[in-house]
Amino acid sequence: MQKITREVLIEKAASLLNEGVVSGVLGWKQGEFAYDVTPALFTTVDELNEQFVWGDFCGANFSKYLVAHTRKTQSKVLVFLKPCDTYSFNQLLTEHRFDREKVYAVGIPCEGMADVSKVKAIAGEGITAIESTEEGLAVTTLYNDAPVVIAYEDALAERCINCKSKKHVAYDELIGEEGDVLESGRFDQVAALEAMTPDERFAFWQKELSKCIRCNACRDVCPACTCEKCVFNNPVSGAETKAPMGTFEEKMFHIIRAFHVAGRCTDCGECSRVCPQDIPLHLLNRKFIKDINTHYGEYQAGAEVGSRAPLVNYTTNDVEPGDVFERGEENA
Amino acid sequence: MQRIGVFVCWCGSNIAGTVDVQAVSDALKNEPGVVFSTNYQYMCSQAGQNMIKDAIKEYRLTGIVVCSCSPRMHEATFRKTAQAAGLNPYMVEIANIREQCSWVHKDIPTGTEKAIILGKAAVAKVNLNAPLTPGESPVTKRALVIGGGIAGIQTALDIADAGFPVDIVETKPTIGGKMAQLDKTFPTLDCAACILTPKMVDVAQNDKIRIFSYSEVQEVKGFVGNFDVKIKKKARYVNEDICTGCGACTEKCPQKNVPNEFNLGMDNRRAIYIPFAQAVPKVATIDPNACNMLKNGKCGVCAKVCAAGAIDYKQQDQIIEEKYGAIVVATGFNPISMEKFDEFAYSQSKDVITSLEFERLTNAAGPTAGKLLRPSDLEHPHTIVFVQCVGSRCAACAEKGKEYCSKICCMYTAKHAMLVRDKYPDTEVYVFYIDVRTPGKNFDEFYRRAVEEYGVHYIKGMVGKVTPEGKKLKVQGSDLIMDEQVHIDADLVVLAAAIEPDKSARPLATMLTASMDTNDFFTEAHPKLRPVESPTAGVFLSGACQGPKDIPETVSQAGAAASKVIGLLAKDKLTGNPCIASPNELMCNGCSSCERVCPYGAITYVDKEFRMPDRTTAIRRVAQVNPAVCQGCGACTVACPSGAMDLRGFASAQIIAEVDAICK
Amino acid sequence: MQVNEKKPLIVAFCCNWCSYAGADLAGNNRLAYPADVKIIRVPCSCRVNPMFILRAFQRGADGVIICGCHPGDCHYTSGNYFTRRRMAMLFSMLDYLGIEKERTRVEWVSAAEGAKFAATMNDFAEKVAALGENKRLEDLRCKK
Amino acid sequence: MCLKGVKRMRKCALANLDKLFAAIAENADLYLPVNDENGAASYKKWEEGTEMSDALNTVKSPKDFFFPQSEDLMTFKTEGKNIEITDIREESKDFVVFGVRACDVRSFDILDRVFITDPQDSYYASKREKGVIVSMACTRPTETCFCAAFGIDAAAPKGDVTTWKTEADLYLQANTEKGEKLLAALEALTEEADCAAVEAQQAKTRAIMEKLPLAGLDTEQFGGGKTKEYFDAPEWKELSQSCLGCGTCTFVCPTCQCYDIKDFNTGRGVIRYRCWDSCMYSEFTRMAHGNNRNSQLERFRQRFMHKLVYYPENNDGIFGCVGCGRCLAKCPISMNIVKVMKTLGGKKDE
Repeated sequence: MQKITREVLIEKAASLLNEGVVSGVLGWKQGEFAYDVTPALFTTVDELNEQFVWGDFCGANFSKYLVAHTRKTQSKVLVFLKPCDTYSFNQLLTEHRFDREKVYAVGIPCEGMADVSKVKAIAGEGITAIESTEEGLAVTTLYNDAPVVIAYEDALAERCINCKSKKHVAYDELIGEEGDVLESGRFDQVAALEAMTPDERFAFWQKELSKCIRCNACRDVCPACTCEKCVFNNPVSGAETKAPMGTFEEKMFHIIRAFHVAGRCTDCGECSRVCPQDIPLHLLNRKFIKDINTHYGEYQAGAEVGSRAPLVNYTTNDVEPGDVFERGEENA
Repeated sequence: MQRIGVFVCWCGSNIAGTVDVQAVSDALKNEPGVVFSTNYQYMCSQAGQNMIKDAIKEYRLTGIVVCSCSPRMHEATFRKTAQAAGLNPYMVEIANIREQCSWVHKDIPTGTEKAIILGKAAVAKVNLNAPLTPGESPVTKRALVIGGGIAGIQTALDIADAGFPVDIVETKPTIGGKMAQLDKTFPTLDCAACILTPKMVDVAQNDKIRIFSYSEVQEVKGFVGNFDVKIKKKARYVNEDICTGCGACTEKCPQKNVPNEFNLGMDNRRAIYIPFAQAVPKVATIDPNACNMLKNGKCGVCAKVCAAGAIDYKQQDQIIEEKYGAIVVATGFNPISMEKFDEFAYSQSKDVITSLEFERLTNAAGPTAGKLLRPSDLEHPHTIVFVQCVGSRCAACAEKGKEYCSKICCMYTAKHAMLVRDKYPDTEVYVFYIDVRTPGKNFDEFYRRAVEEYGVHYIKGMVGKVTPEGKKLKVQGSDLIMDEQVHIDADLVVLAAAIEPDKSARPLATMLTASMDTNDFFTEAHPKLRPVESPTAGVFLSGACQGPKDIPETVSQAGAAASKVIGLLAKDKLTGNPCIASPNELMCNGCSSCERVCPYGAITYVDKEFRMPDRTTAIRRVAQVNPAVCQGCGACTVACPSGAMDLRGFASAQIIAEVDAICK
Repeated sequence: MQVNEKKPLIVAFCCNWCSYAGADLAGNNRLAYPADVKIIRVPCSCRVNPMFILRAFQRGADGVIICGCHPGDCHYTSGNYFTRRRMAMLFSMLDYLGIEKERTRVEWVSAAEGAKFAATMNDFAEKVAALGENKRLEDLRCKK
Repeated sequence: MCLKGVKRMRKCALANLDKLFAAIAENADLYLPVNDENGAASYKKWEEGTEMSDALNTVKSPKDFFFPQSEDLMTFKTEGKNIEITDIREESKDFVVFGVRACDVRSFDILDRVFITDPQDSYYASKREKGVIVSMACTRPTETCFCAAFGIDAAAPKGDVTTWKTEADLYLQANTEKGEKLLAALEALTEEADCAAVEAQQAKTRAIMEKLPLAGLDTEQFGGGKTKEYFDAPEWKELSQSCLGCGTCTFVCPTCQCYDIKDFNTGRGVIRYRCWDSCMYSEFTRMAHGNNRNSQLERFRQRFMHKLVYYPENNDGIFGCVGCGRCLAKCPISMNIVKVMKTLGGKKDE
């Protein structure tokens, strides 16, 4: 359950709008159901009062929207950033992807976001209302007489269970209290896969990646994927495809995508959140992050603006590619 | 669609012995784009080359593939052949069917099959080749030398000697650098001033050389042959053109207690000063932090005593903009700070000094007028301990010292020890060392003289602690050969402090986009074969900015750098390699990934207005490659996530075509 | 006897300055290695895009090896340092996906190491042959 | 008889379901929804031991069986100056798709009008001929369901055979000749039944349908002839502003039918194939002159205008949406056709 209320955020946004500091507010807009929330640009206080929401389903990371948005306007936009969003924000700044002068960033604390699929799996079909209570999410459905109460820890998204940081690494203003960088078990699943035999790993990924429908949602939501033109859309790149034509191209797409964001991925987890087939895409990105941390020293993309991503960097005594395998085996 | 000619060479029996050349030329005839295919005994012979030229004309070929020996052997030959027949030389590809086929495979079917595949790959590539033209850029015939120490001085003199104008930028009020502070020089023991100051005068009198002293480089733009540099000439509050260097002002200035940098703070100078007698330019400089007139408008003595009327309290910093064809970095070195080495009591006792301070103590122009007196009480020291490798070769103490060997300390310590024993035979001298490294002409002989003739006590081992006690310094060390603890009551302890690059080097490297190693020494273009060039074209390295060096080595490197500069400036135009990176601006994200992997600093960014796919316009940051600087390695093409960066001559599509042809 | 057995196909990306010259030296010295190895010349090992490697596997390669100058000896000073990081990461990822790690290799071969080039190719070809056909990164359409 | 135009109702005890499946699988490939370990359902080929999912619907629609995401059309091979063209379509066996929900059943009507009307798409048509659709009535519709808005009765799906799963039995009823044939082959495993249990279930389902949050969704405002009214509506800007331009909605949609034809050079020849395309993609229908819909607003508008206006205009007023709710559940930013309908339609009330 979020500690900061919707009203506090509206008040902040309204005052900045009224003062003319910003001309718009990037925030979450209530949808049809209790859990569906759409990123939206609010330009008036009335809109904010009517439709702005802040709660346990506001997972969307707005950082990427700033790329297109700051190009369109000369005035400032207010953006609400959860701690994990601030890493994407910084990484985009490092890569000169938007004009910092046009953004007023308000950091807001986050207690973790609910995973809609988990809620649906527990509460069942026909969700008509969800209320945040002390005990957890009280879910009213068409098929249950009384609301089903789901404890927050049971509803929490994987990326939030393994939250890497409650600390905001960028903001103009912070609402609420600043948190800390956390120790998380986010690499445990990667380690578990590494410990498998190659055959098991192959079977695992074959099963997962064959579900891919190449909708590109993972790419299109990814704050690291802001290419003006993606290689997979570019007929001259030699990699353009529109459909997963067989098992090779499923892998090709995901390997290259993970490689292109390697060292730049902040592990925000949006890719896995939006995947319609629930492929654990974060396990690909985290493999690179884990490898980078192991072999080139701890590196958190977006922790600071201007840091040099590990794959555009080197030391003269880096590990040899062949030795990476061997170390992997020792760990296994 | 290309019209490709294929020429399969027999190389006598070198190729034809293991490859069925007829089968190869027949097989390649049917490849897409191929309109002509033949084979011949020696393609590189005059007859073979004529065959190619004739075919280019007769079949209106737009590209050719030569299946022959390694491109490292005859690519240039066949490119010239093509050019002679009116074909762009970069429309030639070589399939290496000798070194990488006929010579390493035994039987004809295998060799033939592989030769055909290599030929197909070359044809696939040529299908995507585009004519390339090397870019040309003019050369500004003037060099900039950054740093006016012995390295910069020598480089400037050599360049000027070849007839090219040179500017020296020096941050201090005078040129001369560290060498000007030294007393004697090893291994010949001639006095530093005696050999340096004539060179300084040469510089001052050379009409090809301009000296910007008390100045620093503020901005560098451009590229090899065409650098635009902004130099900030700091206000010295004295008109350089008028000042005669008579020194009247420096005698009358009432502000007497300013620590004298030239003597490392061991004595004082005035607020208006000339660093030393032989300074070049010999003009006074007012220290704005010490001058009462500048600080609160009270005084003005120097202006009153200056007969020439050179004092100008209103002088402002001045920005000089100049174009250069080449830049030489000669920013030199400094001893590292001894503050963190508590064990040697440097901060606790005035009688623990660095070797450079020792140089000043023994120098006739130094604070003691050359008499060896210890700083605390100006008494003659009878026991001196020299400690080597303070902060050098110090892998375990990286936070305060350096991992590398500072290279010069063994020799100058031997020199100091010898000089002390020579002048003051009553003084006992001890040297603690890890190793004595003396590889240089007459160096080891020099060191042995110190031990054998002058009786310097060399102790292999490190000093653990120096404790000031009364008038003495208790030195506690270990003798590794005798395997015992050593205790010495010393009067003076001299620390051979590690040397490090000057602090100005790092920001300068950023300005120059020249690479540095982790110790902030400039990196050479190739450690063995291009030791005086930076990977950034047009930037050259002279002296200790590249690594620790003694004077002979510095001077020879300075000359080498000068000769490289002269070679560059002698050209009217630079012709580039056309196989360079080129970005597609429409796809470029401006993310800086390419810039970060470019070893040459060839990539810069500009903000440009673009019409976006949705018909709006947007200002986007996009990469630009300087064709005069790019060397065509291709690192950027892989760093670029969008594939906007491609490499001419080795384009992604070309390599993919080769892969496809091979894997068919 | 083994006539019908498919021979392994190996793509070797060699940098122009060291490894390609090393391969030439192997040729000069007549040091044999399997004809299954096909070399593609690139200016520097850092020109090799992961996409080229995957493309080779897609099209039927059974092994891909990248050869460059020894670290510290790069003609372009730092190119192979980037290669080393990129390939360490890429190959580790392929291994993570269950693709046999013996199918990929990075080897530093100088212009003077003709013997090393031949020995490396012999060894690599042998290891790849032992694995058999590349099934895990193949594109069946390319076999039609 | 309980359902209009239907001859007879049969039933099969749930305990015998496996036998029923086995019997179907004897003559045809049988596909049915199966849960994965996360509880997400997708169609899988039945084999001994396969358990049918109880999920309301599959993540991807059964559209794939007739119009797969990618489909090889032909190959070209060149030999010198000769070119050889081969039709390489895979001739499918007879197959049965089991458990298709009412919304998805309707989607085939919509696809048929595109692919089977002249000029006929022979790839699609041949699969339609080979495939038998066995539908299943819904019992637990969920909040994202709005099939009723398009006149679909979730309790009485169409298809070649309709089935109802009650606590103890599976009720089956044939609607077409193909369906009759299938049921006839299953005669031994089923028995004659009355409609009481089915009717009770239908009443219950229909009562729930009325309580669904999207129950009152109004389609009156849309349909053919409304192009001018909506095309330049200012609301598109706000509706499309957060759209990522991904293809999720399109690819989970049972009625989206756009495809691209592409060539793949295998090195030995060229395979010409077609694959789904999405009007949400920036590269969609890119031509020599560029794209004809350059902004995401235009692309977004196209998708919804097509479903709500263009398709009905050309197809007797039938909407191009079946209300399955997949896009509502899967859109990464939770923007969907319902929000579009409410926003555009809603302004009329004001």
